[in-house]
Amino acid sequence: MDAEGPPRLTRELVAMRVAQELPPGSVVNLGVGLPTLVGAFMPPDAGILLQAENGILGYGGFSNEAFDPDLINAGGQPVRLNPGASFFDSTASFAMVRGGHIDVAVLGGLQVSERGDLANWSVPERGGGSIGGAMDLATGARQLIVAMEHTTKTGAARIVRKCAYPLTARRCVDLIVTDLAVVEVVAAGLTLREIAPGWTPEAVAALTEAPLTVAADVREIAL
Amino acid sequence: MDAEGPPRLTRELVAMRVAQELPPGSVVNLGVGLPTLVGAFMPPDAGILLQAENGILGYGGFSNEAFDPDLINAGGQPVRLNPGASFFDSTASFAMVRGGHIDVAVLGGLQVSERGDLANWSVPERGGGSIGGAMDLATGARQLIVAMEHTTKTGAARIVRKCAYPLTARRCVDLIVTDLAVVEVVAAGLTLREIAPGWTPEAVAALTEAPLTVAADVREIAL
Amino acid sequence: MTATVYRTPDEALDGIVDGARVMVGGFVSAGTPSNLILALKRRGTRDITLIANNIGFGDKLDELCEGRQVTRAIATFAVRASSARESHFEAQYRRGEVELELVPQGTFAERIRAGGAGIGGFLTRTGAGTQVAAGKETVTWAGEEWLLERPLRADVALLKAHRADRLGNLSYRLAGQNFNPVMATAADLVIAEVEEIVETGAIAPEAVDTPAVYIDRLVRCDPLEVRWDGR
Amino acid sequence: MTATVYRTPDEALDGIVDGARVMVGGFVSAGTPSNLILALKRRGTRDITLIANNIGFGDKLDELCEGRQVTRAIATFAVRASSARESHFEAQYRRGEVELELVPQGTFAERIRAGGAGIGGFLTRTGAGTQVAAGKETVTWAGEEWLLERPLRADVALLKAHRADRLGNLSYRLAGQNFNPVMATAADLVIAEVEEIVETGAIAPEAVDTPAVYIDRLVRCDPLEVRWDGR
Repeated sequence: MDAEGPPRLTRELVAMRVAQELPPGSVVNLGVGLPTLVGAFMPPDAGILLQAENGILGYGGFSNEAFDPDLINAGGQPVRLNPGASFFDSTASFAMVRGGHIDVAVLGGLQVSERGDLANWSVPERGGGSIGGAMDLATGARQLIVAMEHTTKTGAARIVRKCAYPLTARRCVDLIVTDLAVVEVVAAGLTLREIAPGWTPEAVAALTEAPLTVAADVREIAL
Repeated sequence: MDAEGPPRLTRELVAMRVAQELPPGSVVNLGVGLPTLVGAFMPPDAGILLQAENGILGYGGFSNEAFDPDLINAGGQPVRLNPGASFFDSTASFAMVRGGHIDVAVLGGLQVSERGDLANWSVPERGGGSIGGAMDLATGARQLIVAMEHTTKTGAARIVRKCAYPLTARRCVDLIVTDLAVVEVVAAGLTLREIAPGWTPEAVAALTEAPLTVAADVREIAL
Repeated sequence: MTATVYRTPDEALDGIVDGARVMVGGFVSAGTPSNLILALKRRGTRDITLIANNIGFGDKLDELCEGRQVTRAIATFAVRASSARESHFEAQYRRGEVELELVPQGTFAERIRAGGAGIGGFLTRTGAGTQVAAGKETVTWAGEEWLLERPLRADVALLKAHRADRLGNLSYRLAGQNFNPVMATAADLVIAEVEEIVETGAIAPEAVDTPAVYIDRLVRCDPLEVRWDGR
Repeated sequence: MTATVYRTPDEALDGIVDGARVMVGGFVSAGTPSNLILALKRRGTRDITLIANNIGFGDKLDELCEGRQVTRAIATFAVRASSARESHFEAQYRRGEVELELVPQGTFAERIRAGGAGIGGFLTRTGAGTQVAAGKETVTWAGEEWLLERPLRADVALLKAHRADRLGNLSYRLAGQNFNPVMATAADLVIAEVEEIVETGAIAPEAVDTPAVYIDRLVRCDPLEVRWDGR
């Protein structure tokens, strides 16, 4: 239990919750960092195809075999292939991304605004950050889930009225899954759908800068 | 000998003359009709790679084997493959054409203007014509040779001041090889470089609407 | 989503409605989905906008025109300069009964790619200063004149590949690719006719030409003999 | 023109001059021409504009920066958000000693494709409303905002493939393609490092990923062990 309330979900539990969102048979791209963990929690027979923007469709979990430099995901990690996998070059990969052929992208986040803007690539005061495939994925995926911690290490809200950090894309986020809550982005703003065990909607709202509408059927995150 | 002068070159001889223009190791696209004949006259060891815009690099002569519907050139004719051939789709093929990776294209012509405009796809009074790959080839190839008859069946000049037929591309033609002459398109206009055996520069000029500058070293077409 | 395998080309066309925009892969005889084209003829779908490289040059598409199923075509070659022997399409075109948008072949391929790849338009020098430029935005850049060409998509794409696995991965043989891989990306419903359907995983990952994500329906058919006689 | 086979990566770089724009293929450890990169380091070429997906993430490109050979970079990831352990490139970037144009990865790939394919620009929604849009023409079409992105070319491209034939056809293995095939189309001089050179014709025509027309020089090298530790 931290200073601010009951225990928060671990990164693995956030990843498990995200995995529940992936429809059977869907084509999914998992960003680097926390989203990568989602791959470990996908239902085995759901026929979900993982796309890596460096040019793989249909990779599986991480490989424990001898490292093959030519068989990595977009985070540089060695991966296995599932039956039916295919390889292609970067132009074909981003044609797939940009053209709306990825059903769900899961990206990490620094900030999400009340209208679904995402900032996830740069912290200006640290003088850096890189874009990689994030802007194309945020723009091109049919559904975008952001998986992130609800607050910064210093306790500042990451779900904000307006992103202070440089944007990845505007109005792109559909669902936010944090270590405290599941928040849906709808036309009217943000709806609080689920909360971590032991937390109240009020306690979550207190750590959220953007206004949250509490869903009538708000419930505890179930895994 | 026709009504207007000594015999003209046959289509095969025009094709032979065009073949002389192809540098060793060059990548060449041959259009439908007369240009297709050029393939039969290429020096065997020059390492010329023929590109067919339907997606082949490195095809050889026509095939006499059983017809394979999947192994045709852009004119629909069955072809053989040379060692080192490759296949690709139409987007890759026209990336090659448009991107300047074809050294020489040989196209048929209806009219060529004194500044090198080409009209080769439509005869409006016949109510038809199709573009196919001609506009991309005329625009994208590094060098464009037009192989055509010097005059129409009714004796009208095909090398004109200004094309009356719909254009394929502007200022695209580098060399015109006809059954009467070899004409180079230069910044100043048209230069008559070679003439068919038995013809005089004056006789060729009389069948040419656009002004011709006779090269100082004008000579007979040698095959 | 795993591709659905249909028993017959007729069943594979389920749901195609009058007025549909239909892309058809193939280049003359190569990679042409003749079984699906003939099924579309049997289906009797009308008011079709046909998007295909060629119509009536060794393909079966002219048979659709014979039954007046095609109202509008977007193609790169469909009408001969000489009218010695007219196709049904040509005859209807010359009588003004069918609309034709002739597109340079590279622009045709690239517009379909744009439609499938989330590209809102592209600049090409091809067609500048010709009839093709009519009505299009022209820009000067880097000392050259460029046409702004727009993406092309369809409701349905009919494709031909050599092999498919059950997931929907396709591989083509020889020059059978042409417009098939790009059309696979640019239609809401993508139906492929193949000579063989193998188990998922039986096509090596490096040999997959069209990834399974693009394919909705598969049907196994013996290829029909198709050949253009050059006229 | 048949590709020329060189004995060493150092000889294969003959003619590259200071100030060159150099594209380098590869994605982290996959398909990265490490032997050619180290040869470029030994060569001491300076004032390089480096066009590569990543710099300092399991590649050898940071070694070029160590020797201050790179003046300007166009990349998709080159600077970490956190600076726990800086690459030479990052340190120089933060000190303002090297210029960086960060490009979204799909836009990066597509700009290079445009450079090789004779496309004068294209419209993408990627980057609209972000820092990436700064200084770019923005157009509204089909109810969306699009950026006009321009082609990207280089003087030299350094590539890595698995096999080549003597003519210059290339084939890649696994996820080794990434930016190599497209960079092959967009530079004036294209040099490929390969693990094996076989006789012309030994790569099946369907297995050729990069047709020989794009390749000028080949050199056979054992691949260097390269791995990103994730930091």
